[in-house]
Amino acid sequence: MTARSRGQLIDGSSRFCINERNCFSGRRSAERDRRRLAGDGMPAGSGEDGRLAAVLELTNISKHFGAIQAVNDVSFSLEAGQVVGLMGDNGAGKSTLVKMIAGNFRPSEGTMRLEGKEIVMHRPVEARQHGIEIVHQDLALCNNLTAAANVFLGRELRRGIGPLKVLDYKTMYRRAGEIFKELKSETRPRDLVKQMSGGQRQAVAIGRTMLSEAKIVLMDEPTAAISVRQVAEVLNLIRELRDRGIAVVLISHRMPDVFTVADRVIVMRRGRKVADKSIAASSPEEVTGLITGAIEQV
Amino acid sequence: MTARSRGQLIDGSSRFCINERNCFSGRRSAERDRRRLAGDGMPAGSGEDGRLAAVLELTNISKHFGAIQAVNDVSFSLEAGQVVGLMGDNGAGKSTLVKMIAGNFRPSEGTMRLEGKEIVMHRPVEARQHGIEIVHQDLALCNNLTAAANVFLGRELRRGIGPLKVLDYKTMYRRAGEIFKELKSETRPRDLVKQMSGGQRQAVAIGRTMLSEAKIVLMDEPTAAISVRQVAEVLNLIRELRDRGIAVVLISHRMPDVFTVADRVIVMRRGRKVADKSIAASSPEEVTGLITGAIEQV
Amino acid sequence: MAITLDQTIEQRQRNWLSEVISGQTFWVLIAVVLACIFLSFATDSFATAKNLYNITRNVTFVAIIALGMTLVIITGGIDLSVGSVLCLCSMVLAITMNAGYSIEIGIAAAVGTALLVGAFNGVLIAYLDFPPFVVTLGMLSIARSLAMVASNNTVVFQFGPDHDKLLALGGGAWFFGIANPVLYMVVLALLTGFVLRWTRFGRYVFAIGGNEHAATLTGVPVRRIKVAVYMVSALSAGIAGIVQTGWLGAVTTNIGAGMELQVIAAAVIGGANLAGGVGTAFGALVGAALIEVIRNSLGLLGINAFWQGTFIGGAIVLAVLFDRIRNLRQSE
Amino acid sequence: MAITLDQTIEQRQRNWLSEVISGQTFWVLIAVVLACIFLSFATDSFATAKNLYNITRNVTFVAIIALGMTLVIITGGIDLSVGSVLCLCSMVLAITMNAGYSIEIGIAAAVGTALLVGAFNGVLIAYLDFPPFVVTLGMLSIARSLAMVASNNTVVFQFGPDHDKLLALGGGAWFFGIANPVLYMVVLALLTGFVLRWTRFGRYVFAIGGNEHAATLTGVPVRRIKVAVYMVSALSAGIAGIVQTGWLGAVTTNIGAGMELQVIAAAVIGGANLAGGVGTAFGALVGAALIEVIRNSLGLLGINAFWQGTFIGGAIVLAVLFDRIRNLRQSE
Amino acid sequence: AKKQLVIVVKGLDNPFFEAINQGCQKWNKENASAEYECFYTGPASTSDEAGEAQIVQDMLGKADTAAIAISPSNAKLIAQTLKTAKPSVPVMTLDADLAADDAALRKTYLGTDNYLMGARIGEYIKKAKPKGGTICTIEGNPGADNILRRAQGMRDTLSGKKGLAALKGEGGWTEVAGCPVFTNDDGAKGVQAMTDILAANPKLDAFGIMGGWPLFGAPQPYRDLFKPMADKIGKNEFVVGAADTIGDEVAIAKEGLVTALVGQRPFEMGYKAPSVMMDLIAGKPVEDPVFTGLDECTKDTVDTCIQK
Ligand SMILES: Nc1ncnc2c1ncn2[C@@H]1O[C@H](COP(=O)(O)OP(=O)(O)OP(=O)(O)O)[C@@H](O)[C@H]1O
Ligand SMILES: Nc1ncnc2c1ncn2[C@@H]1O[C@H](COP(=O)(O)OP(=O)(O)OP(=O)(O)O)[C@@H](O)[C@H]1O
Ligand SMILES: [Mg+2]
Ligand SMILES: [Mg+2]
Repeated sequence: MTARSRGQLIDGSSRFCINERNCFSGRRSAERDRRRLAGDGMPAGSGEDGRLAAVLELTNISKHFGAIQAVNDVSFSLEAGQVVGLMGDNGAGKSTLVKMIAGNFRPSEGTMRLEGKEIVMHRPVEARQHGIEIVHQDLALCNNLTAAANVFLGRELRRGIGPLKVLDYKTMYRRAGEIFKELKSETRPRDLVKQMSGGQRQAVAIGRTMLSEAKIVLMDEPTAAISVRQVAEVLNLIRELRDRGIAVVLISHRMPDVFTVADRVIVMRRGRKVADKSIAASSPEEVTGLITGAIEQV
Repeated sequence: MTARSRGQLIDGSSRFCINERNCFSGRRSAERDRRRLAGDGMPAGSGEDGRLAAVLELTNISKHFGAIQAVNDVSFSLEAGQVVGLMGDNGAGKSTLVKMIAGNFRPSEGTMRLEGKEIVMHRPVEARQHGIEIVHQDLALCNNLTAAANVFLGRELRRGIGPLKVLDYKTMYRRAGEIFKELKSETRPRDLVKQMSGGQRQAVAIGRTMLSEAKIVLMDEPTAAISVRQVAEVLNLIRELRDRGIAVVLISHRMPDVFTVADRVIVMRRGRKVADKSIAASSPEEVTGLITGAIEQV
Repeated sequence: MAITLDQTIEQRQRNWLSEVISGQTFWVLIAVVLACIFLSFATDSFATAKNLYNITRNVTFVAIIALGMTLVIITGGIDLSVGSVLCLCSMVLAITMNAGYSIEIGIAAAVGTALLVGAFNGVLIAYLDFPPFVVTLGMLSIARSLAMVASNNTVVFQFGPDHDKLLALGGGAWFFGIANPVLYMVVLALLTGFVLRWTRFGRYVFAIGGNEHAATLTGVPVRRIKVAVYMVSALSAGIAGIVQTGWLGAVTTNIGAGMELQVIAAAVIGGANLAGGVGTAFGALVGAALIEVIRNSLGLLGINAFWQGTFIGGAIVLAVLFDRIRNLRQSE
Repeated sequence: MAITLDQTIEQRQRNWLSEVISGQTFWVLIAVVLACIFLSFATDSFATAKNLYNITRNVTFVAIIALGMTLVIITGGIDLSVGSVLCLCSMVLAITMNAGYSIEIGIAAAVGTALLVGAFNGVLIAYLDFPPFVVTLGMLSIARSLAMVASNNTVVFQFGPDHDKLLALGGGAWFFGIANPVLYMVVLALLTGFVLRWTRFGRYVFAIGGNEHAATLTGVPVRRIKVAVYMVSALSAGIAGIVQTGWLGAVTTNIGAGMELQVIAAAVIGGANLAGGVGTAFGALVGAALIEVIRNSLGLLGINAFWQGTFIGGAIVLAVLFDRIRNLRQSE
Repeated sequence: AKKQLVIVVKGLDNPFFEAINQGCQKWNKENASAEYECFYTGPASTSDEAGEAQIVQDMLGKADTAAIAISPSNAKLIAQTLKTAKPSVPVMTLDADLAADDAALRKTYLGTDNYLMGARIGEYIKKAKPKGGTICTIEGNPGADNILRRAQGMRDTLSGKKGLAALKGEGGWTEVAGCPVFTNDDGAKGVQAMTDILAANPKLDAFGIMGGWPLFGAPQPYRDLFKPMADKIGKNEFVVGAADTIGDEVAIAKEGLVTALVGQRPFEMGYKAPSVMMDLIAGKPVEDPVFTGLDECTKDTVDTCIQK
């Protein structure tokens, strides 16, 4: 199955709305997920053939907030099955850039193309419908809900027949537990997120991306607060995503992480892209120089 | 000047309240800070002579939240001029432990001794009055205030004579700017914290500890979201604190940071202390083993 | 190792009982029960079938609206217009029936009015990002004014051909001698409780109150849910209006005046948090019950009219005190 | 490199002007000004000295209380008791002076009462962690009830030896023909604005509203500040009560009824955010002015009495619409 | 535009004032060609006393206003407003009057004699139970002067003494604990309170209802409450004397669920007021006060008691 057809699965799922009164946009993903749980999902690693197609192309993207130019004329493309490390100083505009890709902000200027077609997104949920998943730097958690509820937020599992569907607590708890186990994180699905430690919260946010088959996964400092052990798991997860033909953007301040897992590194400085090269052709020293400005541009 | 007499400066500053109607607790520190700004503060590096005194002693400290035993029978002591790395898996109880030292939670069991005297703290401000500073993992920022206002929160600088004192915006902006410059962080003192990037927020939180002369500085993952360049600055800052005779606790998931700057490492697992040894006698591999449980205890 | 990770993940922080005991609702319920026990001993007339019948019936109007209000409060909003909407819907029902239409048409008109008002509130709040306080305060004025216009500010007390049906609907007791309004209240409360706990809609309501931004980011249709919530709130006011009209047998343009504060108080006393994210259907009932028991006891105990306000206010504060003291103990 | 870091640090995101234009207060002010211009042309009687004198004077009572309320709202709280506190303080003043005491003693008694009530609210809210809505709703009942007890529910209209002094205080115009209450309002607004912007107290008020937990952690005396804020709120109600008594010349147990919603509306329309952390003294005045101009215009334009509520409600919503449309444009 | 004869009432939320408005509109219809028109206004809520004063000011400041009739909810406050405004147009009071020592501020009073109204209710109660008994007074808004006057009229009649604030056996009548009840003009609340009082005092002998809210605002619960007692009311073993003849009240009297109703004539007030104001403008002598009559209904007279 190519990235393309997977995309269609996501976009063209209106048939799931038949016989339903509330056909919320988030539902489709939930349906999809249920199917995956039920075992009839798409096989892993199916994306090999789409490996080199440009999934996303950004052209001359800029974003300013009042007088602040957060992102300035950035262009690059993402390819299926490739991990891109996005690095840069604090305030360089990394989060702003990925938030635009995730439909959170609209670019002040520039265009985005998803699989060749220009897209303009008005709401974050549209990005999700396009198959773009993001782990936000601020995690975007509802403190008053349980860990499991947060993982499944926007694509709850339900059971029941016809229009009367109720939340399937049991399966959600079980599935969330499995996800946390996969991440080797000691996070209790039934606990409120409010009382969780920093790393547990992060595990919940990462868990979300593991529910669906995305085309693009954006990870904004997913390893910031998590321990050595889970960092390895997250890096494994990223590799697995890549092997399934998904394009991954990893924002991180940790040089070793990026150099372990990324195929390519993009460096930003003060809103501009100052480097975009293959990991093999770069080195931590060079990247550090680019970040700090010791090296101007490559 | 020893750590002891510095403590007295903090505790015994009731004279600053004369001629003042509102003698808020936070004011004392502000006074102290003003004096420091004015150049008559205590000289840096004065703590050499206090280097080996146990500033803080924890005995059999436990904390549970309902059925969750977050910290379980932990004892250790902090010595002036020593950097202790505190490591452990997510949810191991690190934050809970330092929050107890910072007066944020009260221990369920156990005692704390500050310079030999048992202390029981009811509010965070008491810890500050005892000379304990903390950078919280969740940063504890007011989103609706500027960066400078957040740095000086609780110890605002004021000018004016007698009871009529107004906020000294200018000095606070200037001083906050200096602090950010010292941290090499591109953070604008006049901007609202709400709109700041993750690393900028962290810089603000760290900036707070640089205002006052503490006896103990607790840093809960201060480097989680900040870039390579600033990490070095924070580590430098920690070294500088140590050289001034201040005891520092550094919580971090970054092995290199801890091994660069700490003198001693304490490892926690599931609420218990499983190791407490000098850095020189340990190794990253051993610590990783302790964190994950591959090594049971040392 | 694997076993311990499994164990941790299966662990629950609090069991069912400690969950219940830690809630404000529980402690207010205790306060209500204690008050009832006290009144049963202190007066002869409290624990009589008739008085209990009256109390349970009186509680329903505030309670029904408090159910809708609870949803609004959980999303972090507020709806000040409920009292006026109750008045407007009652008036629409009364006028329609007075004009000779059947009770079905009258109820449909009233419900339609409620939904329209709720949709108006909701759209302004959700899509134009108005502060809920401002919009619903505006609607508080507007709805009552429209009720005056519609009725020419007269008392309507004749409801056309289905007059008796309407009175039976609100004033009867079809089931084991329980007043009809009480039945409606119980059914609506169960429905609300079910929706909050078991449906995706309910989950989204809590998510919006917990972190609206996060809800938007994760694809919750925040705006549609908010509109729905204000429509539910107005609908609950409309239903209360219909039932109350049947009970009272007359509609004036000042019914429901000042009710908004009572309703919000019921929800908040029952444990809903105006900051959003917290609240239960059961809590709304308990809060409303507390207010009614206090009111009832003033008459039974013969409290001096001037002092009555002090007792009501004091009791409201006292009811929450239970919960506060427990909290304070715990945090020590 | 060093220069650029310096530059960044010196940069300001928005200048003074864009700051002002981006605020709701500014747009509501525009709405008020437009309304005034329209009324000057549409009616003969709006732009007369007498009408303007009346309008400015009428606005003061709500505005003065809205100043105190703004502080409460900035901390993320709410004070529903202001109307009743106004009544209680007026009554205490009236009774004291009626009993033959001087105006100074009367005012001292009224102010003392206000501070006591505010401290009661504040202590429950800050130290026992009560929901502000519940406490102040309780006080709404209690304060009015105490006013009834104190006055035996009679009208007090004789203020003893200093009767004329009191009337001059509230009803006179000592300064360029501006009504005295307006002067008090301006002075109090300047004072509030100064406190919010330039004192540590003001800074703490904002900090508590922004993140109460963070404020506690950084050593802000959150509880004491909260108590102070509720005392200020009650005090502002007390001051308004004293001035209003001087203007009205009579006190009944009815005055100030329902005022709480008007006051909160004024603050919120003026840009205060009920979620906390945002609000200005000037905004409170602008909000109060808007409400008064609408009220005044209805009579002058001869709007049908039944429709007046619709106009008032509609205008409240419209006033905020300006700001919303700008916001919506911007976020596109 | 026509010159306006303004009527300012206590609040729009009361059907009683609406009857005044009807009278005012009828006058307008009948005098469509007159140089004046009747203009009716008031604050949204009866309890908004300061709001009424502000409206009075607005009206006095308006050029179109030729005369004004005010129904003051707070007499002293309106008196003070008039003192400071120094109106140039004639001012009269309607439905409720200013205090005696402020009488000079208005030209005349048109309306019910509220004291007399209460006294009439008292007489019906006294006639039904000459030996006295226990009674509970139901009042409206705690600050409403006209209601307080009615209550005074009733107490004075029952006790035979002047100015008692509460009856403690004078004339044989005792007010039970918890009374008077203030219902804030809320019908449902009124009936609920009456239910409670009756439950707490099963031996109660009489209710004196000073405003008709419980009857016309909540007729059905009122019926439910008193139907079981209809017999006793018929035999004068239990007495209910109530004010007003609005809405369903007369029907309730017909059913024998109230001993007597004493009603005002608000329509007549609204209809007469414009003429009186025109007389004042013209400088013609006008009586002070002009009382509108009372309609008194018992079970036997319901078909004829309302003045048409
Ligand atoms: N909503 C906003 N309004 C105004 N300015 C903003 C907003 N969001 C971000 N900025 C500013 O834009 C710049 C880029 O921020 P961004 O969050 O993209 O940085 P970043 O590269 O993610 O940094 P970090 O590594 O610290 O997370 C910063 O100067 C920040 O202050
Ligand atoms: N207020 C609280 N109520 C209930 N449980 C809590 C509370 N705070 C922390 N916990 C629980 O206590 C345990 C320890 O949490 P703590 O925050 O101390 O972990 P940590 O070592 O700091 O982890 P991290 O590295 O992820 O920050 C966790 O299981 C957490 O869920
Ligand atoms: Mg970022
Ligand atoms: Mg932690």
